[in-house]
Amino acid sequence: MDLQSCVTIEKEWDIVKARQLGREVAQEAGFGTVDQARIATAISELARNIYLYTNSGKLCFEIIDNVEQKGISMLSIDDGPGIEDISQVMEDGYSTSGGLGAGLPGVKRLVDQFDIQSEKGKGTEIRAVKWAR
Amino acid sequence: MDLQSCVTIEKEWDIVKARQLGREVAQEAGFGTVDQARIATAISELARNIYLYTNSGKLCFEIIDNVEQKGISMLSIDDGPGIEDISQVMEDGYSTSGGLGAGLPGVKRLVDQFDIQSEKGKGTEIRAVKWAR
Amino acid sequence: MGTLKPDAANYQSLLRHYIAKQDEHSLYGAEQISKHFIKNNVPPEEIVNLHNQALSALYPDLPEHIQHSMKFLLETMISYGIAHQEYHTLREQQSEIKSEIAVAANMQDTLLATTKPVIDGLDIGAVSVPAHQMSGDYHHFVTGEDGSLGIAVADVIGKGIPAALCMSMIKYSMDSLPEGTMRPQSILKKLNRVVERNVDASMFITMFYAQYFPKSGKILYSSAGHEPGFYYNAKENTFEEIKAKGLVLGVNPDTEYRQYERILHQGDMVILLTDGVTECRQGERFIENKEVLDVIATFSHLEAQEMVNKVYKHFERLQDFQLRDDFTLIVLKK
Amino acid sequence: MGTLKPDAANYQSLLRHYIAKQDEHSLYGAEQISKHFIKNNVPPEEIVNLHNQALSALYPDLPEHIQHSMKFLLETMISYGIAHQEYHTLREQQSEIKSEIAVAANMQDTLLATTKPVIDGLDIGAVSVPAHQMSGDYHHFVTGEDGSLGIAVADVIGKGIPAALCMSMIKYSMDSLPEGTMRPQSILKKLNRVVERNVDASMFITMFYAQYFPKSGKILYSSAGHEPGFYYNAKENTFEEIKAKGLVLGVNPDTEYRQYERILHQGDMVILLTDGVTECRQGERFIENKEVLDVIATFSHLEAQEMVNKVYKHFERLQDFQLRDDFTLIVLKK
Ligand SMILES: [Mn+2]
Ligand SMILES: [Mn+2]
Ligand SMILES: [Mn+2]
Ligand SMILES: [Mn+2]
Repeated sequence: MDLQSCVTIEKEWDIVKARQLGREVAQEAGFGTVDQARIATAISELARNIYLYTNSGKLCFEIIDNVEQKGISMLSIDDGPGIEDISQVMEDGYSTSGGLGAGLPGVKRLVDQFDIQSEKGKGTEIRAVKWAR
Repeated sequence: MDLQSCVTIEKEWDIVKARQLGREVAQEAGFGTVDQARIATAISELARNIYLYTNSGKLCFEIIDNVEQKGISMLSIDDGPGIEDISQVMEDGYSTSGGLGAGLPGVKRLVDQFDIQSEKGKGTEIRAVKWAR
Repeated sequence: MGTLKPDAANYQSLLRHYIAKQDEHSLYGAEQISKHFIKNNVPPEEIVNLHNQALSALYPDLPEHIQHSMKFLLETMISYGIAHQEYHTLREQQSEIKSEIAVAANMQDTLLATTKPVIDGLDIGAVSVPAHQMSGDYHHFVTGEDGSLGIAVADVIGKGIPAALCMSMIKYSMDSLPEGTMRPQSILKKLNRVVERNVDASMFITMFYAQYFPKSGKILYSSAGHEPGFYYNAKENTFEEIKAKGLVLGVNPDTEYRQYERILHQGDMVILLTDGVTECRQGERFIENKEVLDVIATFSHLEAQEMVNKVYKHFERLQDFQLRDDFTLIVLKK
Repeated sequence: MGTLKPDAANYQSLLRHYIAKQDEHSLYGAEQISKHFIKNNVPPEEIVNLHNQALSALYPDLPEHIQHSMKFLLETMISYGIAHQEYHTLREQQSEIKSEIAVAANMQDTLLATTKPVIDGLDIGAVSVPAHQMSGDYHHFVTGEDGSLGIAVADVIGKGIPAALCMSMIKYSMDSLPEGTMRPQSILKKLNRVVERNVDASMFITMFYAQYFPKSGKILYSSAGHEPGFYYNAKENTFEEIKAKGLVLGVNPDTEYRQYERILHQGDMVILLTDGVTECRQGERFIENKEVLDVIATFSHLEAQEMVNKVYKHFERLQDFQLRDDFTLIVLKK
């Protein structure tokens, strides 16, 4: 396990900081240009959710280096209102940001593993993993 | 009205010829690069239908020059088996070529006007018009 | 995406060719490649990436600013890539749901199947066509133990799946009634309670129930807010509306229904229908009742079944082959 | 697409900035632009075109081969553009059909609503969640005049709209049964006939019916090919499968059902479910019965309702929040 790096998300500018850090970690983990861009887009989406819907939260990145494969883990933790109906949020077309083709289903499409835990009133924790090919 | 130019479609190479002629006419009518590419793609689709499903047919192009607007008319005429259920063929996802995002609904999306007439056993006539912006 | 490697070589050679000749053939090749990619679920950012790689291979001294610009373009494509993947998912879901509805429509056909009884001295014709795949119209024939013929015609407010679901309720409730021994007013009263109990207030059902006694030629009927049918008086060669008052099903559990009666004479006709017939629209215009009767009269010399078929075909064409509402028409000719 | 002009200026300035600095902020801007374009239904070829124009504006002496290459790239994007427009159409259609199904699902909720009865000395928990919007699972509580509690759990083969349509039949048939005075085996026998008559042979329904007598603690039950539930023996702290044989509903009109009985003691539990619980899949792997019981055991100290909620949440997460089948779980704790 490598060291873990985090960015606290408070203002919109922090989204850019998180993207930058995530991209650096991704580069270090050996991802190519396209996947770096995908990772940055996933990070945008996660960070934007924290920025828009919670008081505070952070994004943490980590290189995963197994014997078989190398990848990046993105962890999003917030103490926001939580998601009541996770299935609904994960449905295509149901995007809290009201935009098209984005939201958490978009993040899920960009990565290889996606796990979300949320408790009402306590916050949400999302872990997304992408493997370098 | 300008003169009308036609390409008879018999072999796959004729698809390229039709694209070329159509693109020239489109350029003359004042279409930009993107619309020229769209017109070429529409022509591919129409020509391919003739090539795949009929014995013979042709594509004819014409510049339309009204007082208000200028555009291109693409006319596809064949003496093939005809289309029995036009509503079905015009449905998204029902593509005779089995591919994605193509077929006649794709042509319709690429142009501004689209009209189709077909009689079983007698053939099909499709007229597509695109206006230069 | 394991197919990308040979495609990369293909892309590069087509691109080189195009840059050298600027020919249509290479552009046709570009189109074919992209269709092939779409078929294989390759998102658009992969094309841009392929392009960048091909450029770098063809021009090892590609200026840095061009390289940077292409990285920027790539970044804009990622969201399109997500949308493109969603597009594939949507296509799959769409075809799933279409076949799901087809299965349900099939079930409904089985469910609502009713046999036109053969009755001496009465010629019966019936046609019922849904506007969408599933119907919110219902009609049913009941042969009573007392030799009477019951005819139910109903219309659920709305169309499509919700209406169909509601319709199945009428079917099962009718099934649980004692075989043809109840009178129209009691049947409506009973169904009204079922509907009131099971369906929320925004949904309601109109229904016409008639019971015909072949021996006496008497017909009893009651209506729950249903579109009035017509009575044809053969002797006077006139049509007249069958007026019957009654609240729609499902509003008030205590509704009582009035029952009317009439005697049919030789050559008389009873025409029952849903508003899909009388509210046919031609373009933006609703047709008039008189027009409906004119059309019916035109075909009234035919056998009852042929007659309703012809009337249906007339209105189907009038509406450009796209019914706006479920269409049900029943004719009884004595 | 009238909004493209200011976007073009925006794109060009962002691109220039990025080429100069290669900063993350510009790339974030690229992403925002592209999301904005997608929202406004701008197809991807327009982005490539915008890019080409920006490049030409920034570098008036852009080499010809680069210009040609970009025209080639543009050509590949047209088919993606068609797919992208189809994507927008699909989204609209999808949302239309979803709202139609939502209305139907709402009706179904009203229809299948059942009240968990309050019974002294019995703690009841029930959760039923459809995989899609409409459910093909059914459960119902019946309080009999003799003080007994009837519990019906059923599963229509398949999911979605057809299953829901079929489900409503069970509901109406149950409604027409005399209030809670019939025994499990007679209820299944009666329902079997209704199903057999109304649904074609390819469709069938499994059902478990239990009747509990609070005074004696006795429970009677019969099964029509339904997924077996579990019995928890408090004294020995063991789970055991509730075995009950019986043909699924709708196959043979003359089927007779066996009836079983058992006495519940203090602390015992009865767990009824549909195969949506036991056939949960994690990825490609079906979970084992033992795992289901482990999860149930983990939460068995809780109140019955909280217990079933927690078990559901566990399996919802295990299945990545996308149920593959309707999920119904009922727990009775004495
Ligand atoms: Mn209706
Ligand atoms: Mn109607
Ligand atoms: Mn089922
Ligand atoms: Mn099931």
